[in-house]
Parts: sequence; structure tokens; C-alpha cells
Amino acid sequence: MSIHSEECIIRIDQVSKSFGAFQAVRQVSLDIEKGSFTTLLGPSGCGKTTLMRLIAGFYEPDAGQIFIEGSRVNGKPAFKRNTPLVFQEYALFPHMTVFDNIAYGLKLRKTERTVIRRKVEEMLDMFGLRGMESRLPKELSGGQQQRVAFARALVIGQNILLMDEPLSNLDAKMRVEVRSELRELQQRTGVTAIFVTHDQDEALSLSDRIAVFQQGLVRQIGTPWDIYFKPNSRFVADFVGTANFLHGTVAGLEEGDIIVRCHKQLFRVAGNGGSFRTGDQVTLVIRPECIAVSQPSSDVGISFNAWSGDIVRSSFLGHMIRYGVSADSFEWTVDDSSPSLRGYLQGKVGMSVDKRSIHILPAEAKEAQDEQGDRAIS
Amino acid sequence: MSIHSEECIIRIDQVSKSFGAFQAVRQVSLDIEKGSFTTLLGPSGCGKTTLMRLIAGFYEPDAGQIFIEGSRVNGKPAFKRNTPLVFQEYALFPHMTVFDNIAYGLKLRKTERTVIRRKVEEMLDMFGLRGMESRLPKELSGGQQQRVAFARALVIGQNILLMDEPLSNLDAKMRVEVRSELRELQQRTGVTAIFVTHDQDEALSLSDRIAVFQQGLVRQIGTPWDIYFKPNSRFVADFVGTANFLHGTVAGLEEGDIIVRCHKQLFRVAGNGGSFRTGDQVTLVIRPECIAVSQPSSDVGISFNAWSGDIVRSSFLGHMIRYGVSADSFEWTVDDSSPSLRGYLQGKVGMSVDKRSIHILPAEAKEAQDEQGDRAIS
Amino acid sequence: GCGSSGSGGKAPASAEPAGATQSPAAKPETPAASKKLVVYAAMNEDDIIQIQKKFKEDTGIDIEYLRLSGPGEASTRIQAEKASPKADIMIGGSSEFYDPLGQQGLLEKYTSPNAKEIDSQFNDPNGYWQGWYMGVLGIVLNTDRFKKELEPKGVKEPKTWDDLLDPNYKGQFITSNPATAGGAYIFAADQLFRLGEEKGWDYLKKLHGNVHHYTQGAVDGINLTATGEFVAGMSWAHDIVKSAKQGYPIKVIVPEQTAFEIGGSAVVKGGPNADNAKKFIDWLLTKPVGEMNTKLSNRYSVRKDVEPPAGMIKIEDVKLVNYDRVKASEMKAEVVKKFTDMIGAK
Amino acid sequence: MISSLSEAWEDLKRIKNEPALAVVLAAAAIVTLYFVIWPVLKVVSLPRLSDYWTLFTNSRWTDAFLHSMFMTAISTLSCTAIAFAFAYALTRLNVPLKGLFRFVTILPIVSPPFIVALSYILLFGRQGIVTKQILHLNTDIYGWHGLWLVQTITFFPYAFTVLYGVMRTGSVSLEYAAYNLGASRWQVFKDIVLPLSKPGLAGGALIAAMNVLADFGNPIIIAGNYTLLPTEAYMQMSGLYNLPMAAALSTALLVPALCLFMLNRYWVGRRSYVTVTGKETSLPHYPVPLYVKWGLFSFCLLVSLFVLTVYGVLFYGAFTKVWGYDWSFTLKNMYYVFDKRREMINSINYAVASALAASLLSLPLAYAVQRKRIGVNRILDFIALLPGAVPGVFLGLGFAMAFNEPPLAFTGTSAIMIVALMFWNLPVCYSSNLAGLQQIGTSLEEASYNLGAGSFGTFRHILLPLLRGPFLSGMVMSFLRSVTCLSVIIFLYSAKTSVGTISILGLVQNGAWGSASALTGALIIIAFAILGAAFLTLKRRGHSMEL
Ligand SMILES: Nc1ncnc2c1ncn2[C@@H]1O[C@H](COP(=O)(O)OP(=O)(O)OP(=O)(O)O)[C@@H](O)[C@H]1O
Ligand SMILES: Nc1ncnc2c1ncn2[C@@H]1O[C@H](COP(=O)(O)OP(=O)(O)OP(=O)(O)O)[C@@H](O)[C@H]1O
Ligand SMILES: [Mg+2]
Ligand SMILES: [Mg+2]
Repeated sequence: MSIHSEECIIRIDQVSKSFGAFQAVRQVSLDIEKGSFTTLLGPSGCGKTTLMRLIAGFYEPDAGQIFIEGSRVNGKPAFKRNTPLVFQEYALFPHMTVFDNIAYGLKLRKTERTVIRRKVEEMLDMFGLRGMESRLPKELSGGQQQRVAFARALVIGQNILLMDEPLSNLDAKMRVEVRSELRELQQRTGVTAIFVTHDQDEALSLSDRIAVFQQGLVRQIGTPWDIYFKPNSRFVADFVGTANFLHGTVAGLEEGDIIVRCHKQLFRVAGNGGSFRTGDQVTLVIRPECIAVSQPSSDVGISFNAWSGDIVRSSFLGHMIRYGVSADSFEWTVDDSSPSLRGYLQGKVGMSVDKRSIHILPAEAKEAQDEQGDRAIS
Repeated sequence: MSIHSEECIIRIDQVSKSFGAFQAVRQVSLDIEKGSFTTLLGPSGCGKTTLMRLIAGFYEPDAGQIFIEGSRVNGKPAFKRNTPLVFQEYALFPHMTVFDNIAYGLKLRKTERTVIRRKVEEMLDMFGLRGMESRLPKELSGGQQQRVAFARALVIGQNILLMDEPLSNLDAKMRVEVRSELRELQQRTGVTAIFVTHDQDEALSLSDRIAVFQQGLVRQIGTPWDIYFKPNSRFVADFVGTANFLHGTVAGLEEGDIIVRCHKQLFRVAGNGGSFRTGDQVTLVIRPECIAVSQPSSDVGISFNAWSGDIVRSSFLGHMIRYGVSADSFEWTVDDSSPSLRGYLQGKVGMSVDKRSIHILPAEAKEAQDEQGDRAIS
Repeated sequence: GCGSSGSGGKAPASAEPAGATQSPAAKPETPAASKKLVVYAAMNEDDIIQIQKKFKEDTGIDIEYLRLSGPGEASTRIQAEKASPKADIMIGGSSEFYDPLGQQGLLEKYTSPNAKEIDSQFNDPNGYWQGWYMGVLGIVLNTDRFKKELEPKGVKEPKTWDDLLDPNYKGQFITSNPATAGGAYIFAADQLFRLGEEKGWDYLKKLHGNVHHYTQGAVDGINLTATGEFVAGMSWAHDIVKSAKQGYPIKVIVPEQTAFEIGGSAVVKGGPNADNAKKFIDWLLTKPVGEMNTKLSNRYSVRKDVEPPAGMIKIEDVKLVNYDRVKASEMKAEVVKKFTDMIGAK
Repeated sequence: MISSLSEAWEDLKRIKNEPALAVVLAAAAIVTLYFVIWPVLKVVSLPRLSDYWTLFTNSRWTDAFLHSMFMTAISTLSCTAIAFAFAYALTRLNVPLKGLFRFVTILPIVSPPFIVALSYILLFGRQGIVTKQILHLNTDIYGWHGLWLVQTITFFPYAFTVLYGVMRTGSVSLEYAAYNLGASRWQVFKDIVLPLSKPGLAGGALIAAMNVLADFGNPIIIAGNYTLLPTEAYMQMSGLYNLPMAAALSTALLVPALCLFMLNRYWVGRRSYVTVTGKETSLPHYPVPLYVKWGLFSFCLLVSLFVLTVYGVLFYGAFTKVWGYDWSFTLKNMYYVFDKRREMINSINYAVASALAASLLSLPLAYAVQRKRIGVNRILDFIALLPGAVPGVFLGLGFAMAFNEPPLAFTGTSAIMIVALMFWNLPVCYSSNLAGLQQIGTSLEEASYNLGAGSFGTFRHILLPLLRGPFLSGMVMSFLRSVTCLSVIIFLYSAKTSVGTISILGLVQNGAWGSASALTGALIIIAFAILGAAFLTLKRRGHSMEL
């Protein structure tokens, strides 16, 4: 999993960290390319912050090594690492003005006063904080505080920027706005960014690469596209979006496609060179927006990739309506992304899915057992 | 704006509240039906919490009246109002166990011990908190704490439940899960719910009615559908979702449709009985998911509701790709909701929109001036 | 008094403090039947207990006493309580403390018939207080350190105030400050009376060279000498004897031409048991009481027919300076100021 | 300004809804006003104008004033520094002997009169056991430097209590933020830790300063020729029978005390130092270099040994034939302990009652000042702290004068002893509870109202349990200092209400130092035993006793 590249600015090699008996980070390896935007994504408590702190030098790894710009930094104290971090809770110095907060890192580097002033002012402009330089943090709104935190980390002009859920305190609307600003900023400055979040939208829209974490382990590393459409496990598929999971058995191989039987229904899945054999237990992953839904429908019966069901619940999300559709004792989650014209669908509907939109996974050991427990709404 | 109904359990009548010179709530009127789920939606600092606290009795209104279950409650102290509130920050009593936290309201009501035990146990079951009754709040995860806060407010069995951003501390994945649980719970218990949020997805998916706030004013009250597709102002349209705003002039009326000229382009908009006249300044609102995008495209030139442009940015969100498409010096935001098959679009694309998917608003005074400033990405 | 109201308010005196304050002057005389007396005693606990016992034997009157740690405290209390006096008698401490109380009208003028038997210098010319014992100033000497450190140098035990000027005492002598301690002022005045104005100041200045520091209270130096911090000090002879009895290696020396204080006693104006108070003063001046007190407190009685305290020279042998109390109090402010300037100029 | 007025109005309206609460708050305020202002006024109004005039003309007193200021300034600095070191070590460092250090920050609060000061001389005087016999130094403890040492040790625990509370809740993530930006340990300390401890430093310094300013027990023995206002005042009264002058001198103390108070409120009031966001991070404290860790540890150990030695001598003295001279063992001093049973019991009773009363009264006061804007907060705030600024003797004297006449005359009773001690302790309990209240978010209270509890219910069920820590620590401090208090009650005790310290004073005056220390030792042991027993019973009832 560790790609050795000339361009690799941070290398994490088999790093582990425990708190008491609890393993927060387990043998994580990760290579971060220069100038890239890498996101650590995972549920609360999976060890993202811990890994971040290992990089920044707040913790020492129990095992493994960390390299920054080619040199091993194990044992190097935090204040010598030059890995500015934007804290989840901002951690602005409450007794310093906005100006002093931003200037602090430069002052520590004994920068000349005029240079400090110039650089800080650049930052103030960049983040739209002009006129607020002499306010105290408590006199700023949440969004402004967050920008000061960014400015404070960026101003010292390092190659690396670590961000630990920096957007989680903003309101939903603002979060989306800041996202694009952030990506632009990173591309403009060319800084290597590592970003922590538990919000899949954020991760998908921002990153060059995503590392999905679960309980201290890296489950998958890849581009947003791969992570979303080609998850290597049920956990990843579930965490980066909503999905329908169907447990089934390979019934045959046909023209490079795989025929899978789930309950009474047959699915044709584009093979993509996967090595499945007849009789294999598999899990099908179908994203709700990949299912086309239509009404009124003639009962299509049991056929390849098309079936019908009854709408049992619906939830309006503006840009789409999410339906729960019951078919054959399984509740499908289906998104209708053009509700404005059709309005709410009701009663019996027909559903179909393109064979290329079905992702196939080998069944995980545990899954095979609790097949019954499969639920669509994740 | 105030609907007088037999079924109205809370009536807010021209209520205002200032802090010093700052008007946090301005002449708000709002009627809440029994058993309904009403959401107060608005950006940070718009006065949502203040209104909630006015209802709960933590503040007294400067002007106006509040009625709860038919009787005027102005001046009635908070502890006599029976309006349990779920606090944004939970506000669990740190020195009490889960059981004692939930039982607190019942104890104050001098409920019998056996009854208390029974009711609290019901709550523990309902919220999946069994086995945790003797833990202290600090020994719970965020999600569990949040459920205790719900249980504590619900157990006293009032008809009203106030919730101030109760989900904002959960991680993104969990927030979606809890949403549906919450809606179910409200329907099961028949409680009248008032919910505060700044997250439009939450508001749209949960509510019977939404009141959109801006700077202490109610801008619009209506069903999620109306709020999303028939916003009465640019602010509402923008806040409850992403939209393209086009400033234009009514060029003519044709078969009940309105022809609008925006720059060099003409749009045909379904009239819906709106009273616009030729020459009126208007704003068109087009949701990004309502625009169909196709590639490769023949240049369609300037025609009704179809045009072409160049993709200048794209952002992958899993279930869709959001494009920035530049056409005629305007950047359109367009969502492609079936990326799995097409992959990323690039270069020149054609766009079209159904006339029924365009919403028309009279131009707001300010807007007419800064037409140039119109930007698509909101 | 404090004692009486503390006993649950049963005593008649405390039953009507409000009435008493409204018209203190018109306070009705306590019925002669009263068998009680409230005493503020600035003296040793054991001493006052003996007085209590003996007074009861002799007169049948119960003394309710409150032991106070000093006359300053007693006089402060009496001043604080002037709205409704709690005490009948104040006893103990130097007569200087009684003068201002008398001037403020807080004491009852009373001259006992027994006062005739006593040297007139012990009776208040104004009639407010009555002297009943006498304390003299002395030198406290730490014999251990003296033997170890000074004797080998050929220094003899001091016999006179002048002996203290020996440079061997430099930094080893401790005394108290006339600005804060009554005894210290008497000492200073003693020197001025003894040697005359000019030589007196000369003496004080020279002595100052040997003084390590001036303590705030007159008795503070005794402990410091007793525990060996200093070799010698100046304080009240009877207080020195008290410490010596604890087993410390100190002895008291009463030098020639020493000065003395008059132990006072007085009737508090408006006290609850005025008649008994007068009886008490009369009783106090009798010979047996004088003998008892001398034995207990190591102080000289004002009665010539009482033996001197054990371990101290006879009063006839004590060469008292000719101490002019009126002049002493007149020149006090000036002396203290000059003294303060002198030690400040060091 | 207008908004605060309107808020005050709103609070008044709300209080009107709860007459019982209004009555309690008003009663607490009025009682405090009456029992603090009236006695103080009595003292202040005693001197004539000419007495006040001499304060300016008499060089001895202008000197004393300057000395007092100087001593207060340097002792406050050193008290706060030591308190900071201890608070830092106890909250940040993983060092052994924390229990001992904690004990050492409590022990000096029991400060029996005279004996401790004389213990210092015995140990560190010119012939001191430590200085002369062990170290062979020719030091001289008398004077400002010796006094500085003694005052530092005696009063640093007061600063410690406040600082400890604040530093415990300090935000670690801010420190990490600074390290992350490249700040070295020293820079983080200087730029972040220190400034953010400001409220603690200010509060601790204020309490320490007021105590040093008003103390006369130590200076009277240690100060030598160094004159200070409280000792001058005391000697004017006890040595020179000039009560008005004494009152004038102690009134002069009120001026710097008032300045200190205003300085403190101004310094802390302007900026926000709230670091408690409710979102706790799990970051451990950033490791300090070993030399700092063990350096601080050694420093604390040294101070601890120092304190323990001083108190050790005191205790050991109880079993010696002649205190300070003949160190051979004896039990004869114990006789006095049994002899003074009644006084000891009085001591304990009054201490318990007054500590309880003071902490109970301080609660509604702190609540009114912190939570209800009823217009008089600033004044109430100052009045609750005022008794800490007058020397105990004068508080006692004020009580003796004020409550010996109508409308309220109860001198000579046990009640006046308790009430006087109670108000003397009020500032300690009050500041502790105030700090505690400031840390409890208002939303908890609102949650309780919202669930149907009135102000009383909320106070009882929510605030009181959450305030347990500060409440208990205030109470414990009050109890300990009351047990060994002499100054306040010296003009108030009567034959039946005499206490242990009065007996100690009597013994000291007799030169019976051995017996005096036996009595003191017994008093201290009983006090700690009672504390221990109370803690154990509370613990058994399942309450954690975090002080
Ligand atoms: N100092 C610590 N002591 C003990 N356990 C810890 C400590 N720090 C973290 N943990 C545990 O390690 C796990 C990983 O914590 P971490 O903060 O890295 O999670 P995270 O992925 O950042 O979660 P979140 O999204 O909630 O911030 C958690 O289960 C946490 O309880
Ligand atoms: N006690 C107060 N004193 C002064 N201003 C206040 C006070 N409480 C609220 N405000 C102001 O009133 C406005 C509305 O506050 P409110 O808390 O109701 O906002 P909100 O809509 O709940 O915002 P958020 O989503 O951030 O919680 C804000 O601008 C806030 O600064
Ligand atoms: Mg984290
Ligand atoms: Mg809010």
C-alpha cells in the first residue's frame, strides 16, 4: 500500500498508537504526494485525529515511522516540525487580537516587523478579514474565527497544512461555500493538505485522494471516484454514501457479465475483470441514485435488473426525493433526482438499474451469517 | 400570516425581542398546529434560538403575545410553561446519572416512584439506552448524550417538544440516521414539535412546515415543497438550496407562459397565474438539478430554454457531479445526478431546462442594481 | 457583663441591657442583695482564680471574671462597651491605661478608706484608679549563653543599666519600642530622670548601638532571650520570673535606679454591681490579699508591710528612680518622636 | 448600559414571579450589609479628624504605610509564584508525592498565633537549629526579608486555592496550537499559559494580598524594627491605650484594600479568558523537559519540607520539657490539653458553625452577584470581600462596639463569636463559590427551569451539587482558619465562650510555650481528624470529594 515516490512529502510507515489497551491507530501506512489534497475520512472515534496528531508531533508513535520531507521525524518535538494544524475547535488564543493570532507564528520565527505586517495583511485580504484585525476572537462569528484559524496556519508559509475537521462548526450553507474556497486556496498556494472529516460530501468534493478509516485501520485509499463507485468493502461503500446491499450467489458468467441471484431475483453485473466463480457468495452494492424509478409501471416480474415494488416512505430533500420501496421483503432506497416535474410518486413503481452501475463485492464472512439483517437504509 | 385555527396549539403574535439596540426577533407571527412538525430554518444569528427561548419562557417578549394551548403565557415563568426543550448543547446535568437526568422532570412533578421507574424505563427502551441508566453523561458518546436529552424532554409527556439544533453535534452519517428516527418518534407520540436548524436538508426532510428566518424576520412559511420550489424571495431560494439566479426583463406573454429576456437569451417560463407584465424586471430561479446537461452537443445557439457553455469547474459529490458551466459570461451551476455511467463531462456541453422548472420572482430593489454581481455559485 | 449575658440571660443585669443603654446615667442602683461581681482581669489566670476564691470566702460575693491578655485589651473592651457596660471592675495592668478611661468618663471615682495606709504615689490624684501592686523593670539574662560566650571574655553580669552599654552586648541585646510598648516608654523616661535630659539621651543613643531590634511589646524579648536568640533583654521583672520558672536558663536582674509601674484597679462606671465593686477595691488593699498576690505574681505589693516576691530583692533594696508620672506623661509625645527619629537615623 | 439596565429590569420582573427567592436574596444582601458595614463604620467613625491627620504627619506611620505596601507587594508576588508552581505541578506534571504537596497547601491555613512565628525563629533565627546548628549560617531573620519568607509560606495557600481551580480547567489545545506554530516551551508558557491563567493569578493574588496586608501576628514577632500598619494599629491599642489612633491606622488599611479590589476587577473584567468550551479534548499535557519537571518537583519538595519542619517543631515542642531549650521528652504538657477541654470544644463548635454559616450565606450572595443583575452587584461584590481587608482585630472590635447596643445587642454570647467568625470567613467562601458559579454554564439552569423546577429547585438540585467542590473547599478553609483564629474573637469572648486560642495566648504570656504548643497541636489534630471523618462519611455516601 505504500507507494514510494520522489514526490512523496509525508510518508507514514506502519504506524501504531495505543491509549492504554485501546489501539487508536493500527499499522497505518500512507504516502502523501507533494501538492496533493488528501482526506482522512471515517466515523467518530476511528483515529483520524490521532493520526493527525502523530504527524504534527503531539503524540509519539508506539511503532512505525513517520517521514516528513525525506527525514525521519520520530522523536522530533512538535514545535520543530513545521506542520501547521488547523484545529477542529479553532484553538484561537482568546487573549490575542486577530492580528496577533495570525502574526504569532511569524513572531516566533523572528520575522521582521514590517514583513510580519505585510504578510498578515495579505492573509487578512485573502480571507476577507480586513477591518477585524484588532478584534478579539470572541467578537467574531464562527465562520470568521475559522478563517482566522486558517490564516494563522497558512501565514508561516510552510509546505504542509493539516486540517482537523475545520468546517464542522460552520452552518450547513456556509460549509458548502467554504469548501470551494478552500480547494481553490490549496491549489493556488500549492500547499500539501491533509484534511480530516467525517462528512462524505466534504471528502468527495475536496480531495485528490481519500483514506477511509475504521477503528484505527485504513480500509481503502483512492480517488473519490474509486472510493464511491468501487468500494473494496461494505463498510467503505456504506460510509461514503447511501447504498443498497444485496446478498447473493453467483449463478453464472455470461459474455463477461456476472449473473447473480439474490432471493428470487437475478442481476446482471458488468464483470470488469473480477474473478468470480459460479457459486461464490457475493454482495451487490447499488447506489440509490443509480436506480431509475418510473410510474405507473406494468409489473415487470422477475427479470434482469428490473423489478417493481411499493413506495412505503418518502423523504423530500429539495434536489431529490428519497423513497423507501418495498419489494419482495427487501426495502430499497431509491433517489428520484428530478422531483420538480413529477412531484411525489406513490403506490407501485417500477425500478431498473444499469448493469454498469452495480458494484460487486465478495461477501464478507460476517455478512453471510446475518443475511436476514440486511437493511437498505444505512 | 397568522392562521387562526382551532387546532393551533402555539400562537405567536407580532412578537419582538431586542438585545440592547439589536433587534433579534422582529414582529414574528407564527401559528403552530397541534401534532405538526415545524422547523425554524435560517442562518446563524438570525434569531431562531431567541424565538425558541421566548416560547420556553427564558426571555420575555418586548412586544407581542404568545399563546400556548389557548392561554396567554406572557409573564409566565419558564418552569410553569410545560414546554420541554432539547438544548443544542444537550445541557445534561453532569452530576446525575442517565436515569436521574431523565427522571428529573418527573420528580419535580411529584410523580410516584414506581411510575417514575416505569416511565423512565420506557424511554430507555425507546432510545436504546438500556444498561446505561447508571452512567454519568461524561461516560456517554455524543450520540448517546443526545438521546438522553431527548428522553429527558419527552418523558414528562407534554404535548409540545422544542428542539434547538439537536443534531448539530453528531457526525454527518449519524445525523442522517437519527433524522428518520426522530420523525418516526414524533409521529408515534403525536407530540407537536418545533425544530430549529440551519441545515436545509434536515429542514426539508423532517418538517410539515418550515419557517425561514432572516435577521429576525420570518421570510416565508410553507411546506418543504413550496419553500424549495416556490421561494418567495431570492434569500429563501438561496438558503434552502443551490440555485442559479438570472436577472431579466419580461419580454412578452405567450399562451400563459412568460417570455423573459436575460442578456441575449430568452427563457420561456410557465406562468402559473403570476401577474407579470411586459417590461417588468424579474429574477429567474433555476435549481442546478433541473438543468439537463448533455455532451457532445451541437451548438444550439440562442433559443428558448436551451443553451450551451463550457465546463470550467467540477466537483464530485458521489451521488452527483456539480459543474460550473460558463456561458455568455455567466457561470451556471449544474448538477449531473447520474455520474456513474457517464463519468466526468468536459469541454462544451448543451444545457436545457423545462419551463415548469423555472421559478420567477419580481426583481428585488437591490438586485436590479448589482446585476453584474450575480454569481451562480451561492 | 460578658460573663453574665453569656449565662443565658438569667442574671438581672443582663435582663435589661436595652433599658440600660437608653439612659445609662439614670441606671437604677443594683439592689444591695446582689451577690455578684463582674471583673475584667488583665492578669494571670491562676492569680485571678485565687482572688475569686478568697473574695468569696471573705465576703460571700461571687466573682465572675473574664481574663484578658492585657490591660490594653481590657480598656478597649470597656471603651467598646460604653453603651452598656458589662464589667464592674477592671483590674491589672499599668495605671497609665486607667487615666484615659477616667478622662473619657468610663470609670467611677472611688477612693477607698484603706488607701490611707498606702503611699500616696500609688493613689490616683484624680481618684479614678487605685494602685495595688507594683512592677519593676529588670534585665533578663540568658545564663547559658552568657557563661559560654561573654564570661570567657571577662564580662561580669550586669548590675546597672549602664552595664548594658558594654560593646560585648552588641546585637545580643533586645528591648522594646517606646512608641509601641508602655514598659519601653517607662524605661526611656527612667533614663531621662536618672541621668538628666542630655545624658539620658546620650545613654539611649549608646544603648541603641547594642540593641538588635526593638520589639513591639514589652514582653516579646523575654521568649527570645529564653530560647537563646539573644543574651540579654529588658522587660518587666515579674514577667521574667514567670518565664524562668518554666525552666529556661534565664535569670532576672533588677538594676539600680529602675523604674516601676503601678498596678491599677478601678470601678467601671455604670457597671451592674456598683456596691460590690467598691467592696472589692477595699478588700484588694488589705494585707492578706497583698501577700497572696505577691506570692502568686512575683510583684511587689504597694503595702510596705508585705514581704517582697520570692527570688527578688527587698523593695527597700530596690533603688527606684525618682519617677515623675505627671511629667512623664506630659513629655511622652515629644520623647517618642525624638526616639523614633534617633533610631531612624541609624 | 441601557441594555444592562433593561436586563436588570427583566430580572427584577422575573424575581417578582418568585417572591420566596426575592426574599432570600434580599435577606442575604441585607444581612451582609448590616453585619459588614455597621461594624466597619463603627471603627471608622471612632477616630477624630486630628487622628486621621497624624497619619500623614507622623513619619513613623507614613513609613509603616509604605512598608505595608512594600511587604504586600513582594509577598503577594512570591505567594502567587509559589502557588503557581504548586498549581502547575499538581495540575500538569506527573510527579510523585502529589498527596503531600496537596497537604502542604492546606497546612499553613491553620496558623495558630505566635507559635508558628516562634517556630520560625527557633529554626531559622540567629541561633536557629537549621540556620546555625545545621548550616552554620550567620543569618538574621528579623526584618523585612525574614518577614517576607514567613508571609509567603503562610499565605501562599490562599492564592493556591484560586489558581488551582482555574488551572485545572485550562485549555490544553491552545498550548498545542502554539507548539504547532513553532513556539518553544518557554514561549508557550510566556505567551499562552501565563496570560490565560490571569483570572486565577489575579484572584489568587488579591486574596493573598489582602491577607498579607491585614496580618499582624507574624510581623509582631518577625518584623524586628520594620514597622507595618496592622502592628502599629495593634500596639496603639494594646500597648498604648490609644483606641482612636488604632482605629485611624486600620482605616488607613482600607484604602489600599479598596484599590486592590478595584485593580483586580478591572484587570480581569475587561477581556474574556473563558477557555472552557464544553468540548473536551483528550490531549494530555505536553510533556515538559525533565529538568523543568524535576526542578519544579524539587522546588515543591523544598517548600513542603520547609512547611513540614516548621509544623514539625511545633508538634515536637508539645512533648518537650522546656520548649525551645530542653528537648527531652515529656507528657506533662498534655495535662493542659485535658484541662482546657471546654475551650477546645468551643473552638471546634464555633469553627464548624461559622464555616457552615459563612459558606451557606456566601451561596446566595455569589448567586445574586453572578446570576441576577439586580443593580447592586458591584457593591455587594465588594462588601462580601470587605471583611477580608480589615485586620481581624478590627472586625472583632467593630462587632464588639456595634452589637453591644440596640437594635441588636448580643455581645458575650456564643452567637457573636460565630457571627464574627462567619463574616471574617465570608470572603474566602464567597470568592470560592463565585469562581465556581462562573464555570457553570447557564444552560444547565435553563434546562432545569424548562423541566419545571423553580429557582429553589434548580438551586438545590443543579447548582448546589455542581458547586460542591468550591463550596467544600471554602468551608474547609474557613473551618481550619477559624479553629486557630485569635484576632477576631479577642474582644468578643466571654468567660463561657472562651476558646482554645485564648488559652494558648494565656500560656504564651506565662512563658509556658510547651503547653501552648501541646494545646495548639491538639487543636490542629482534632481539626484534621474532624475533617477526615467528615470526608470519610461523605465518601461512604457515594459523593466524590474533589476539592
Ligand atoms: N488520550 C486518550 N486516551 C484514551 N483514549 C483516547 C485518547 N485519545 C483518543 N482516544 C481514543 O482513541 C480513539 C480515536 O480517537 P480520535 O480522536 O483519533 O478519533 P477521531 O477519528 O478524530 O474521532 P472524531 O471524528 O470524533 O474526532 C477514540 O475512541 C478515543 O476515545
Ligand atoms: N443575550 C444576548 N445579548 C446580546 N445579543 C444577543 C443575545 N442573545 C442573542 N443575541 C444576538 O441575537 C441574534 C440572534 O441570536 P440567536 O441565538 O437567536 O441566533 P440563532 O438564530 O439561534 O443562531 P445560531 O444558528 O448561530 O444558533 C444574534 O446576532 C446574537 O448575537
Ligand atoms: Mg477528531
Ligand atoms: Mg441558536
